[in-house]
Amino acid sequence: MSESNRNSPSTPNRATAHPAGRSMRALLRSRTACVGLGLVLLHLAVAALAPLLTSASPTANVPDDALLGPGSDHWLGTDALGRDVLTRVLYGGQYALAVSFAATACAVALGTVLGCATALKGGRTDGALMRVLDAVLAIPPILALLVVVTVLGAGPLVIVLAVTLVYTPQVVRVVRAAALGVAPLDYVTAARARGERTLPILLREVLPNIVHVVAVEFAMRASWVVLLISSLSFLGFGADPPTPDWGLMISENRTAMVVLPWATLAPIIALATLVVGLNLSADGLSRLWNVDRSEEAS
Amino acid sequence: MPRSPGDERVPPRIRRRTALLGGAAAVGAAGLATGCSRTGAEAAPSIPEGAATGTPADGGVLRIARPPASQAETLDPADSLSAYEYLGALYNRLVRMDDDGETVPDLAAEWESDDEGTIWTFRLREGVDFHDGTRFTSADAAYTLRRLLDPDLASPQATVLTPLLSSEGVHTPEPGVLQVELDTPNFEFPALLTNYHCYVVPDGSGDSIGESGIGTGPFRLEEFSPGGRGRVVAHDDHWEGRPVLDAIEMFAMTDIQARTNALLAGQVDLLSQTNLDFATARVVAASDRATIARSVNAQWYVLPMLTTAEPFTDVRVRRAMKAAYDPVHLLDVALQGTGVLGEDNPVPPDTPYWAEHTIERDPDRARALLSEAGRDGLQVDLYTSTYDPVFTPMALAFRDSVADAGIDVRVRNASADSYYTQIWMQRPLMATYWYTGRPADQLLNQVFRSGSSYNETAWSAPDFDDLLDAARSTADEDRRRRLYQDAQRLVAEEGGAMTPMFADRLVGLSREVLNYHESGFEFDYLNIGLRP
Amino acid sequence: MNTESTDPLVRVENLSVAYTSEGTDVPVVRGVSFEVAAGRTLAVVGESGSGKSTVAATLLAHLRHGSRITSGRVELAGEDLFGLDRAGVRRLRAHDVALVGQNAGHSLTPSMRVGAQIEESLLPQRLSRRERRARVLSLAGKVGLPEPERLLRRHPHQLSGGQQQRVAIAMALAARPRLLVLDEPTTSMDVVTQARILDLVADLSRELGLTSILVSHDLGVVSRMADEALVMREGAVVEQGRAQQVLTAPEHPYTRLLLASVPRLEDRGLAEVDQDGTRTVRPRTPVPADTPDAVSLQDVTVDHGSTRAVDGVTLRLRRGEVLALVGESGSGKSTLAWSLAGLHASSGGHMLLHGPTEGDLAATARRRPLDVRRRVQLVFQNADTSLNPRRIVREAVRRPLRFFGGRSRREADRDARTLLSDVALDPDLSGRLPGQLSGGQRQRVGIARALAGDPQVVVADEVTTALDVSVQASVLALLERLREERDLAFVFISHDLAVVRGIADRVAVLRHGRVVEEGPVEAVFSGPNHPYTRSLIDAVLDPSDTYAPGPAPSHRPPEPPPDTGDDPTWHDLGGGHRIRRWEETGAEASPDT
Amino acid sequence: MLLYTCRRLVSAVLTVFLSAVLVFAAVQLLPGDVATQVLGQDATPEAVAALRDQMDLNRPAAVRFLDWIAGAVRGDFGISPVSGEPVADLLWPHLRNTMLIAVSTVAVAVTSSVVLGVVAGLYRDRWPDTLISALTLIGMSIPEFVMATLLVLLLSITVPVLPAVVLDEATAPVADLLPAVVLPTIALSVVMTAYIVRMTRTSVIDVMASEFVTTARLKGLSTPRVVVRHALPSALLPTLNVIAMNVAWLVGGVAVVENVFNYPGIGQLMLESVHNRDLPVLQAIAVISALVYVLCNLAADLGAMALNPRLRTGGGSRR
Repeated sequence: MSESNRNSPSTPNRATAHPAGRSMRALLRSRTACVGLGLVLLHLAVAALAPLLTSASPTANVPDDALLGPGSDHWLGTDALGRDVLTRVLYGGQYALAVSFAATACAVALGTVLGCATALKGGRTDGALMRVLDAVLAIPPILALLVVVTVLGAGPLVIVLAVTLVYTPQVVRVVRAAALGVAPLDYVTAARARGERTLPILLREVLPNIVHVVAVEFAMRASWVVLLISSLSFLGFGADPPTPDWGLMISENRTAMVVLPWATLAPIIALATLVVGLNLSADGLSRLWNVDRSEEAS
Repeated sequence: MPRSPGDERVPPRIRRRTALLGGAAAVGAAGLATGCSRTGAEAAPSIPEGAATGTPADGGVLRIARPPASQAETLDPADSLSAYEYLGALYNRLVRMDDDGETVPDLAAEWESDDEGTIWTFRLREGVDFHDGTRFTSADAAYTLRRLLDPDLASPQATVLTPLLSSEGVHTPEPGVLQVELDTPNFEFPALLTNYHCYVVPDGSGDSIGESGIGTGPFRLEEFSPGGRGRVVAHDDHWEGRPVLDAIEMFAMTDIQARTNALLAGQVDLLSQTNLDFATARVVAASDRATIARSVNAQWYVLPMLTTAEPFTDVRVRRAMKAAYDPVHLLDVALQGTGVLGEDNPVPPDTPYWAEHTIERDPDRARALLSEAGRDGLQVDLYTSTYDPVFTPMALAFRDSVADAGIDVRVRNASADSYYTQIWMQRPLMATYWYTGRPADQLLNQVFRSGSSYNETAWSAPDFDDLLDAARSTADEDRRRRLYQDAQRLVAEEGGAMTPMFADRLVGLSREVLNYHESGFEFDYLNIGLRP
Repeated sequence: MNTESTDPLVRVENLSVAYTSEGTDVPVVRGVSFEVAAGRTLAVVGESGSGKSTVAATLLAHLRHGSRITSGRVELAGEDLFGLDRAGVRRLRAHDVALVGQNAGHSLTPSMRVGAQIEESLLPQRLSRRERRARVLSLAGKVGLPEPERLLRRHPHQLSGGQQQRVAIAMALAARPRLLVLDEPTTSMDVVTQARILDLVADLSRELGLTSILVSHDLGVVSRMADEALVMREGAVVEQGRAQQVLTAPEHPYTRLLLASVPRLEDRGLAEVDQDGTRTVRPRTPVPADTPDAVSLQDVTVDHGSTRAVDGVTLRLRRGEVLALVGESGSGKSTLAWSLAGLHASSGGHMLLHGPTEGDLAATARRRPLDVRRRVQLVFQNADTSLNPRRIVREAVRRPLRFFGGRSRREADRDARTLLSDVALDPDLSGRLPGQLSGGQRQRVGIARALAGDPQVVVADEVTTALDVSVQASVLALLERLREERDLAFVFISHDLAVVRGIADRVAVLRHGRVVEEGPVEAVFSGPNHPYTRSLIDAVLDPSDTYAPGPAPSHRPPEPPPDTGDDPTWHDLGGGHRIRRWEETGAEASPDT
Repeated sequence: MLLYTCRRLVSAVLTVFLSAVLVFAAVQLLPGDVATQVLGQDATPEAVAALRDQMDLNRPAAVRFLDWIAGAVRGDFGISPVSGEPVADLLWPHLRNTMLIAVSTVAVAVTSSVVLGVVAGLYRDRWPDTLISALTLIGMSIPEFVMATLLVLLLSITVPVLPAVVLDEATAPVADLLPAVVLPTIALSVVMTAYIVRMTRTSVIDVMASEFVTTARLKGLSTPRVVVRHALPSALLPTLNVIAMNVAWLVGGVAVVENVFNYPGIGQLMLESVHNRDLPVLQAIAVISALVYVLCNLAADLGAMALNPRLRTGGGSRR
């Protein structure tokens, strides 16, 4: 039997606070989540404000300035086309964030809808869908991605589509597991006993209770997508030059790393901190909300 | 400045799955060369002009990293998927091309034509044996030539030779003499035989040559696996004398970055068919294991406009594009000066038949031309790839410089491996290059003549074709030169190819390598060696 | 170690424990002191959150992660347990103190065979392998595990709950401890199993002369087992003394309240408990015989896949009547209730709703007409999971109001407040989330939600099981009031016969999906009974009973009922009391295999 | 147990079959005629028709699928139109090479990550945990191509102890490839270890907080015994899945690392085939990867059965 006062209703500060304020405060108390979300927000801010942070153009080729080391004009030096490395790194988040977040959002949204629906529906539909998704999961994501991108060309929209295609099944699995955890609970049963339809049950009873799972899933998935998209850029399937994109920059400059370390290291650091931020967010949030992440294997 | 003549190159190998994505990247070659001294925080190590020379050690094994032509590559010289690096080591041609672009003897000691330029007689070198010990005779030479003409074999060189002769015209009056009777007069015929598809193989060896690699060259085959590794060893009885090296090992690597890393890590000694970008070249030159050798004007870069695709069907648009871009900017950004301007003429400067010609950059004229063509604010996609590290910088610099003329270029990156199957001759505008080292006649016929298989701009101009025909059948050298020069001007002014520059190839090689010499398609396998 | 018999074996002095949460210390135990003499049994009694398990754990030198001792000391035979080094703590646990936890299903390692787990406890005794085996076997015999050779090779999940607890006891005894700590050892068991396990522990303690500390919230268990008792509330001791004294003549008002709240078998109606602990039993007014039916069931069967959960049940429920369904888990009582509420389709028989609104209840909720659906409402067992944690109380009640009644949002809000005050909840709580309410409050919200449909019949599924006794009493009183005010018929499902005794008008005992006995509450509790019913009644522990130290009270043999009528299935005892005929075999009443 | 294993086997076969159907269907949907792709722009219509005939493109898709799957079961995946060789001849050596990396990576990653995960879980919130968690976070955040590039720079170029790239072709003897396996293994192990450590840590913490581990501790057992005998079997259960997923990922997803090292594995073959639109090879890779994925999951399930007796006896919970 539970001995602690942790859930005791008499603890005063809990009883009076507004729910939203409460979760905000809880969030602020979780250092992991704070640092993580802070990093992500910082990246978002830098990407959005890049034009204000630097006056240099991220794409102008200045042959006379090629391959400079760090100096007062170019804090992180220039690349082989004479472009300012710092400027390109600052702008670089725009592509990575926009594409990754759009792709993640699509995959998570679609996966959530499918996952909830199949969990509630159950029975043969669920069985069939899960079987098909299993088969999709069995195909290596990178292969599917490469094929889609080769066939349709490497535009941002195509990448969003391809990532959605590849990651939706995995989101479905996680969300379905979470929804299955909620579906047999008595408040859902109560709604079913009232004879409510599936959609209202989903929206009113199930979704609010797995929203935290979805949020953690989003953060986690986004970190994978950021890496995946940078890999695609690295393999030459990502952004078109001269787009300032971290993966592309790493790929463009890595050979010269010995003589020009910052042109490669700066985008690596930018990429890594974003991924660290997303991972910490996922960690912090899941610990805060007690999300079971064992389904996340994929 | 030495010039690089030569024969032909890349497109024949269209189906290769070469290279590297992953790899290298945009970036230009840079400045260290003449006139470009940067005062940046990082002074670049200078790039040596040529390879080290000296007296090499006796023997030794040279390791070459090479891009495979395909997983199905072969040692058959006539095949479109021939493994280029092996050919020069294993075989000889009747004739080859020297550094000045002149045709010089190889297995043919001397040759002459009748006055019409129709009947050519080659007197063959005596006492030459194939690796299997059989004696080389005119039968082998005739067999080689007839094979090239065989439509079933579909050799790329067939498209050049077939209009000139048929296999009935190949005669072997005696074992030491080969006689060729052309269908149409051609005073440039021997030059066409310097092509690397024209290596001589033993009579009747067609079915086995792809694997046996039996030739008369300085090395004989020990091992070869398509798309993989292989090894050739010195042929002691080579007619020019034994080569310096004991053996050469060849490693196929598609990724340009992988090749570079292999060189830097000391796993290989030479990167074949690999033009390093300037930044990488600096890294290599700075390494204590490897260095750079330049092959001057080894390739010309080109932005072919497909004249059969909108909007380049209109000659005004083509002229506008040519007037709009600034080749100096391209040369600076993409090559950092390690090359010379091309002036939209693909024939290398200072080679025989080269036409001097300049094109003025004039954005206003470009605008006017576009407006005349009803193409104000032209928008085009320019395809590029990491196939060659210069493509993307060149494309970006092009994009910069045509902006003044109101042309909006979108650079699209395409996969390197399928670049020559999916993009080349398919997309209206892309970046590509050719190796210099092919005779002007072959170049102009193969790349610009109506209907020719490598006519990458799909340009069709009867007056141009007529000029070429006239030049070939003209016995008088000066007159012939003028005709060829007229043809070049036509290409520059009306054709679809924008040729901004000729570039030096920056070849990565080990500091242990001595006497590396390569120009055009001629690689000196005989004298290359290792430091004692 | 000092083993002088005059000294108490256990001495706890002014013990305070706190845990740190988000930077602040939260006290869990405040200044607790007690002593236990060798050979005696001390019961630590309290409701949830009283700190009783924390105190018990300190005797094994164990604190929960994040907790610490803020003052005081815990001694075993004069040795300060929290002054021990690591090796000392291991020695203590391996030799001197052993624990039997609440839920053996969770406290046995799932991946190890139970024999190995018992044997592990013998390791410190440096026996040969053969000796250990022999000891394990004898221990297994001692705790009454049938077929020990076979059972010991099983994994925990292959044993029944009772067997698991026997294994846990064997494991504890293996160390030959001087002190046995029993933390709610029978809480998760049904009454019959509980009785057997308690008998076993009592016998062994006596036989081995063990000193025990028993933690329990169940005063009946305490009265059965303890020599001395200590009552805790919110971390502090409110009363301590000899068990009999504490249970029969409590001094502290809280103890009195606690005792008064315990429903008793001899109550002839529902006890009303005042804050000061006085209890008044209001005798039940019988429902007039001519009251029309609210629900009638005829040969109802319900299947779960291929297993038949409910097998031909015929019952009727009159308006304003409380019908109790009694049985162990797996008896089919919950399944039947859920079928009534429209959550399972029945597979045979008839289920009809009578009264102002009539309808067929054989269909699942979604297929019932809205007006039928609203007339049968369900209250859930577990108040923690019956409310959506993300929706505030008002929304939980408002939703059915709007769904069934088509009220506007404002009307629904107003009615929700009214309903909340009807279930004696402060309407100001309506803006809270369920997590901010106590268990009792949550259960009231659940009841209010059920009332929102304006039902004729309420199905209450173990609604008080998870509640502390004092809260249970008030919830029962609420249900009784609602029944009177609204003329509601209740199907009240419970395994606790003492609760049933107070609230029900009629009782139906289910076993393996069949009704084995049915009748008015008076008749059933006075007998004669089906042997199964009898075993359930006998297993009820009453805190005011005094149990002689010695063998457990022998179960009364089932009295053969006077043979009435010639129904081949039923003995009809008149007055609606009937008993299913049974075979005279011992198997009938032994669930603990 | 046998029944369960059989059921899992059947479902595994079904999944692979479904994947094959999906892959085949997807390939049919690709724009562009394979024959034209192969022959190039200048192909004569007759040549295209002949190749279509040779490649059986004129028969209905369903028939071709059945033929193909029948061949695949026998290990015959058809002929690669690009290289003209049997797909199987290309596939097996590459698969073998990737398995070399995969097996060594799994061996390294699983051992190190289980050890590290257990240490982190046991020393929760103390310095070993903080250190391990920080390292895994970094490991997860650096893309494997960066890790690979850095390793080459460090261990091949600056200090030339290991080969930077693989010079051998796919069919080289295993012994020749071994030195080349080291760097890819390190690069992949770092990433894989990071993921497994995190899962192990979480599950160790959960299990260590469970009642049965507390009970074992309160029995006075030594910590190693508690960890190894009581906690680990349960703690490793969720880890098994992660390991299985990672192994599957290794086979399908090492393309990037193989690319950096020029390693002749399945990833490299995949990249080449994507570029050349060598569809038969791609189909074969997809199906083989699906098979590996399914086998890994099967192995994980069987492993779970070994660790969890409840699964072994058909899951009958009688509480």
